[in-house]
Amino acid sequence: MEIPYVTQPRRDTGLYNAKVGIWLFLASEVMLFGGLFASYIMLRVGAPEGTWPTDLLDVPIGTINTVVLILSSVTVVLAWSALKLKNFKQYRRFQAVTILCAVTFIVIKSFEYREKFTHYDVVLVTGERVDGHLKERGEDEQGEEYLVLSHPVSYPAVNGIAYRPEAVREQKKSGQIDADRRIAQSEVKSIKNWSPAANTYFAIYFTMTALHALHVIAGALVIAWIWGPGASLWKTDPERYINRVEVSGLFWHFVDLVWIFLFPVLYLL
Amino acid sequence: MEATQTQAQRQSVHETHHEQGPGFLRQYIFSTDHKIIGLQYAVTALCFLLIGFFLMCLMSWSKAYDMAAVPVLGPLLETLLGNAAAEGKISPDLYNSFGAMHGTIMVFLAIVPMVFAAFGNYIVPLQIGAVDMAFPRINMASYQFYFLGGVVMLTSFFIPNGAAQAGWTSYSPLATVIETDGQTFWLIGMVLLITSSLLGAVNFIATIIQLRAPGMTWMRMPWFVWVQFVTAFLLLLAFPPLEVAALMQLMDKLVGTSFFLPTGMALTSGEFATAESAAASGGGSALLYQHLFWFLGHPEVYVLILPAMGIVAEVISNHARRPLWGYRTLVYSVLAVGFLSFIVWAHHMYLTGMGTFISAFFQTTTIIISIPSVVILTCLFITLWGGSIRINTPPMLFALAFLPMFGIGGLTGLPLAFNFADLHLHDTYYVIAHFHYVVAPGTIFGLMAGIYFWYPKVTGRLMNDYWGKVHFWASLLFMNIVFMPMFYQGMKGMIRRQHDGGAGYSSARNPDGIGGLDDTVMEFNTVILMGALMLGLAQIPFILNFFLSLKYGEKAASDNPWRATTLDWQTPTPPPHGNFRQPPEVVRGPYDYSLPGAKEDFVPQNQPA
Amino acid sequence: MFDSISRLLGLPVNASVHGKSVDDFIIYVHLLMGALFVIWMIYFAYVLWRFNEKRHPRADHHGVQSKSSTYLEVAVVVVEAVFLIGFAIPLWAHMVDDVPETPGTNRVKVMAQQFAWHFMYPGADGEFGAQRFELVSAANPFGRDLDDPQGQDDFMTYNDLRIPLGEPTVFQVSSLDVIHSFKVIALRICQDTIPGQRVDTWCVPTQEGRYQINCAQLCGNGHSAMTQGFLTVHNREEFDTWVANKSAEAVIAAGSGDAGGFE
Amino acid sequence: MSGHSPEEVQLEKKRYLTVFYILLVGTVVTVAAYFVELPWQALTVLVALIIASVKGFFVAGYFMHLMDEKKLIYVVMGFTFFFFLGLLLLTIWAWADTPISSW
Ligand code: HEA
Ligand code: HEA
Ligand code: CUA
Ligand SMILES: [Cu+2]
Repeated sequence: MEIPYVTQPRRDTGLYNAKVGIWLFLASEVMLFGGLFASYIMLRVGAPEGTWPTDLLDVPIGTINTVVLILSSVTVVLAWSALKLKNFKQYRRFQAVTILCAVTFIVIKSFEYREKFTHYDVVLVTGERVDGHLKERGEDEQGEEYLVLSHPVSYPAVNGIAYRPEAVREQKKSGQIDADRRIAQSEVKSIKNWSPAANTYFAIYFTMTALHALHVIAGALVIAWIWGPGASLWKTDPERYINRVEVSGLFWHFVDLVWIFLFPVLYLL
Repeated sequence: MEATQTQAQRQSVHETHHEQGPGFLRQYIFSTDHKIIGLQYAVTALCFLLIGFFLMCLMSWSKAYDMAAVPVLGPLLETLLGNAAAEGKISPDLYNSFGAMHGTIMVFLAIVPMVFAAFGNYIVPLQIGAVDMAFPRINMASYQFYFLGGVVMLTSFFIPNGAAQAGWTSYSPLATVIETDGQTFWLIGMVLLITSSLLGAVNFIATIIQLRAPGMTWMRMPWFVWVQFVTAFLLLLAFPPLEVAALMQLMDKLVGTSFFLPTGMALTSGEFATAESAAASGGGSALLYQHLFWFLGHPEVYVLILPAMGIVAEVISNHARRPLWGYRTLVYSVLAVGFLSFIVWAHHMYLTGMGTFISAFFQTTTIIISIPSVVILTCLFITLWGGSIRINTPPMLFALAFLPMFGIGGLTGLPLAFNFADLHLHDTYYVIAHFHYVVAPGTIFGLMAGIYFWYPKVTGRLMNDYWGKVHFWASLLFMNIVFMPMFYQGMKGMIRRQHDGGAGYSSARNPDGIGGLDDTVMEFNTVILMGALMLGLAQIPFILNFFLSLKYGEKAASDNPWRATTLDWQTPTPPPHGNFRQPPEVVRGPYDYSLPGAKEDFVPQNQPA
Repeated sequence: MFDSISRLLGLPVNASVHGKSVDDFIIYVHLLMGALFVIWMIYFAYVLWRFNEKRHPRADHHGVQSKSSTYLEVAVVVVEAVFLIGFAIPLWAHMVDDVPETPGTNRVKVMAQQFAWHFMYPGADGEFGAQRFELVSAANPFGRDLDDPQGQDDFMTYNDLRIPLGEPTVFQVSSLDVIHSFKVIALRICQDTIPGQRVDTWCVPTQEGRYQINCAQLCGNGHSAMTQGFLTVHNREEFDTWVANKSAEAVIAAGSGDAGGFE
Repeated sequence: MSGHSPEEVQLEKKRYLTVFYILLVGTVVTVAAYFVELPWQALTVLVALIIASVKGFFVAGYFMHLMDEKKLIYVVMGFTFFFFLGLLLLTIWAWADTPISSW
């Protein structure tokens, strides 16, 4: 005996199995990301005054990625509509754009990660704090280690990172942003890069975005599989094929939806 | 009619043969058939139950005879676990590992897989008249994740510093700063188990929503199905926040973040010695972990109890030959329990320092949630009234004993629910006794009832009646000998998770201190140890019975030896692939026992009037 | 009768004012539980006897029609509501909202550490000096700022907590490392210690003597060995003398840059 | 949705594009609000979250077809959302109502 309602909706619920399944799965995903958002808020409101960093991420890049994901979301629905109209070619084209967008998103994201990992945050013995992109690291003639930071920002180390945005603004006004800065080992009190361990903000940023990126990758793989190797189903059981596209699409929209919240929360606030 | 049936039968036999084609591996290990998967779950979970029990015996030994070498097993422990069990003694580290792993194994690897995954997989599709689960391959994956999670958990015993040591609750910062990779294993294991549960939960819900046989309306579902439905929702929505907590704790342990390590924590030695990074970012929050954990933790305890209640309800209705009293009330009650269990969690955190309002809120919800439990139990009680009760069979004995045992456990939840009383009882053995009464003589009795009840459906043979009763009476006696003294110990203030069983706080050790634990409290540790060992012995008849009956058990007289009404009994024994000879068509409610005017004292759900 | 119930339940000696209400409350709740249990058991036994297969061979499809179970359930709800609104919530509010704050109140800082207790007293002047996280070290568990004049007479003790009889003392509980729980059974106080945060709890002792301090939260492999802490209740004169002596010693020690920690 | 006729699908295609433009505009507005520097931080937060919610509404409502979905799915997602709110708000409330202070 076959399992019923694999393609056709059940009368009283109006749904086919996989659609019930994906929505249930999404419900648990809501709780997963919901738990993370709740944690984010708790950590943020619980942080002592002036210690929660802001303005550390690259807003233009984040915006581009947002647009990329939105675009991919619309191509997914358009692809599905095309299938509904029995236009397989068009479906393929739209869905190819989707996959391309996914790849773009991940590539951009990994550059962004790299950028952060090579961004160094140095507290000097003088009590000054400097951070900037690591340009060069080495030993000078005396055998002393040094590093060179490009686009450095400097501000007083007391009171954590709260002064940074102000310092950036001042620098922009005074126009001396681009001077690289060379720091010798002897001047350094402590040094770390912008990795998850840098502070709780980066910790939650990396955790949330990495988990989201994993979802993007997983979703893209599924969509690609249906697009490529799985497409033979279109010939044998088109209804079921359309269902698969719809279900994977629902997941994809959810991933987009999460990003719509992640973007302002992490980049802008 | 006759002819079509035999034809259908032949066809289904044919199909079974067809399935056997791929061979043993395909059929028993990588099967997608819900019944095989249910059995896989059952056997694995029972093994874990036994492991959890052994761990507990060693802990009981440690509590009764602090730092004395474990008799018989001592050398074995030393070879297996190394330094932590030097000279065959149970060191505090080892005790803590055992405690954490006893809790984890019992909850996540034994009871939930048994009552939810095993019974649910086997019985639910049968009871709703489905051919299989909605997503058979996801079902298989769910078992595989579970198995893998179990392997990871067990492996952690044998790594250099041993398994996790921070309790089954794994509170940060302790769990983070303890120097063992066991915690990392624990976290990874948990992520796997959570994945398994999520897949299972999606599958269960989708199956119940979509695959009910024609005529099986919501209000005609056996109550057991309702219970599994609610349980699946609890797993689906409560587990993800724990997954979040596990990921964040994993980050703290491996990547060096400080989600749960607050500013001002000043470990003076070790890997996490100073929290400078924490200071710079505002640090983390230790209580956040507890919120995330208990957001799962509380629904989880209902995951443990609800399926057991469902089994008990089926058995009681069947053996009293009466419909469940107040079926609708039961359904609404279980829905209410499910809903409320999401908003009571902080009753585990009263003493972290809660203000008046928030604790009033959580006290109120906790008290409210006890009402539907009372209602459920009351309905089961009233079901008995006017019945024709067949008391003396193993499933019914276990089911009946469940009622007062759960009653004790549930009622002792009340003083804990009021935080003013919890002030004295929190983290004492009173809590241990409370929840063991619900999970051990409660849930374990429920699942025993289920095993004795459905055994003939699964195997076509009955388990031995006499040894079943021996098993029951001995278990009942020793369960109470083990757990009853713990109420007294807890009331006296004996704190949990002490490897010396409270000896350090005993008045024998500190004669001039007021409020030390008296000699009775300490002597009870020995009683508990003895009780636990006897409880273990009492399981031997069961284990033998379980395996020997496969071969030598009395053959069940028919497909429906208990003369039950639900669809699971209207299939061939054992049910073939695809379950039913003919697609069943449901025409009546689940419990038409002793219907006036009917020929028999039961009318199956698919039997037309 | 209360006493015998209390003994039956195994409640330990009580030596604080609010402890009496804790005990009474526990007893009331257990009376309710006992009553319910007995009612249910009697019913249960009766049913199993009366409706046994032998005595009642043919079951009745319809069963109970009366509403008495509903009345019982409603009764349970009412009693629980009374307990909740009448006792539990106001009593808890008294514990957490009425922490004495008048200037002269006795205060002690409690700092848990794997696996011992540190205590700090405000000394003769009744005021604590400044504290800073950055200064915390093994020798200075409270992060005392020795430059603060107000803190010069603060003194610390190790595993030795003393409070005066018959007046409220506020314990400001915290932890240096992991979560412990500060519990004194006979005084019916218990408070988890959360690192980086301070929570207050308080009590009024009614009996002189030496009490064991329990650590009620799993805190590592020394959890069960965290038993060296004792709390002593003195009468006022003894307590004052003790504080005066300790405080004087502390002033001298602070002058030489010794925070007074133990390790 | 499964029961859509070709005409409906054609119509929907247009709607998807409209939603797409709305989402783009939403993004632009959010980013603009960030650069504009509103008088209070709280306002920025509010604006950003409101816009995000609106965008979320459009994605869920139109791309995911929640605007005309079956009742069952509404029930499931409704409870889920409720429990998420419970987790969030109760945790925050517990944090706020805890007489805890820094040392
Ligand atoms: C299956 C598991 C299960 C169940 C069902 C319950 C049910 C309840 N629990 Fe329990 N609980 C746990 C498992 C469970 N608990 C665990 C595991 C812990 C500890 C975790 C840890 O810290 O490690 C715990 C801890 C715990 C605490 C925290 C204690 C502390 O740490 O200080 C509290 C506090 O409110 C509590 C309350 C309750 C309440 C009010 C109920 C109510 O739902 C109970 C309602 C039931 C009734 C009121 C009984 C009705 C009975 C009848 C109608 C029949 C009577 C019959 C006869 C007498 C014949 N529980
Ligand atoms: C579902 C959960 C569950 C179950 C069933 C049990 C069962 C038992 N538990 Fe456990 N326990 C916990 C969950 C559970 N426990 C938790 C969560 C903790 C807290 C941990 C922590 O502190 O973090 C705890 C802690 C705990 C402690 C306190 C330790 C401490 O604080 O220091 C003690 C002490 O006695 C104890 C004892 C027992 C006993 C005697 C049983 C007995 O009831 C066991 C009965 C079982 C058997 C007798 C085995 C039967 C076996 C079979 C039938 C196998 C058949 C096999 C085949 C057919 C293949 N448990
Ligand atoms: Cu400190 Cu337990
Ligand atoms: Cu609970």
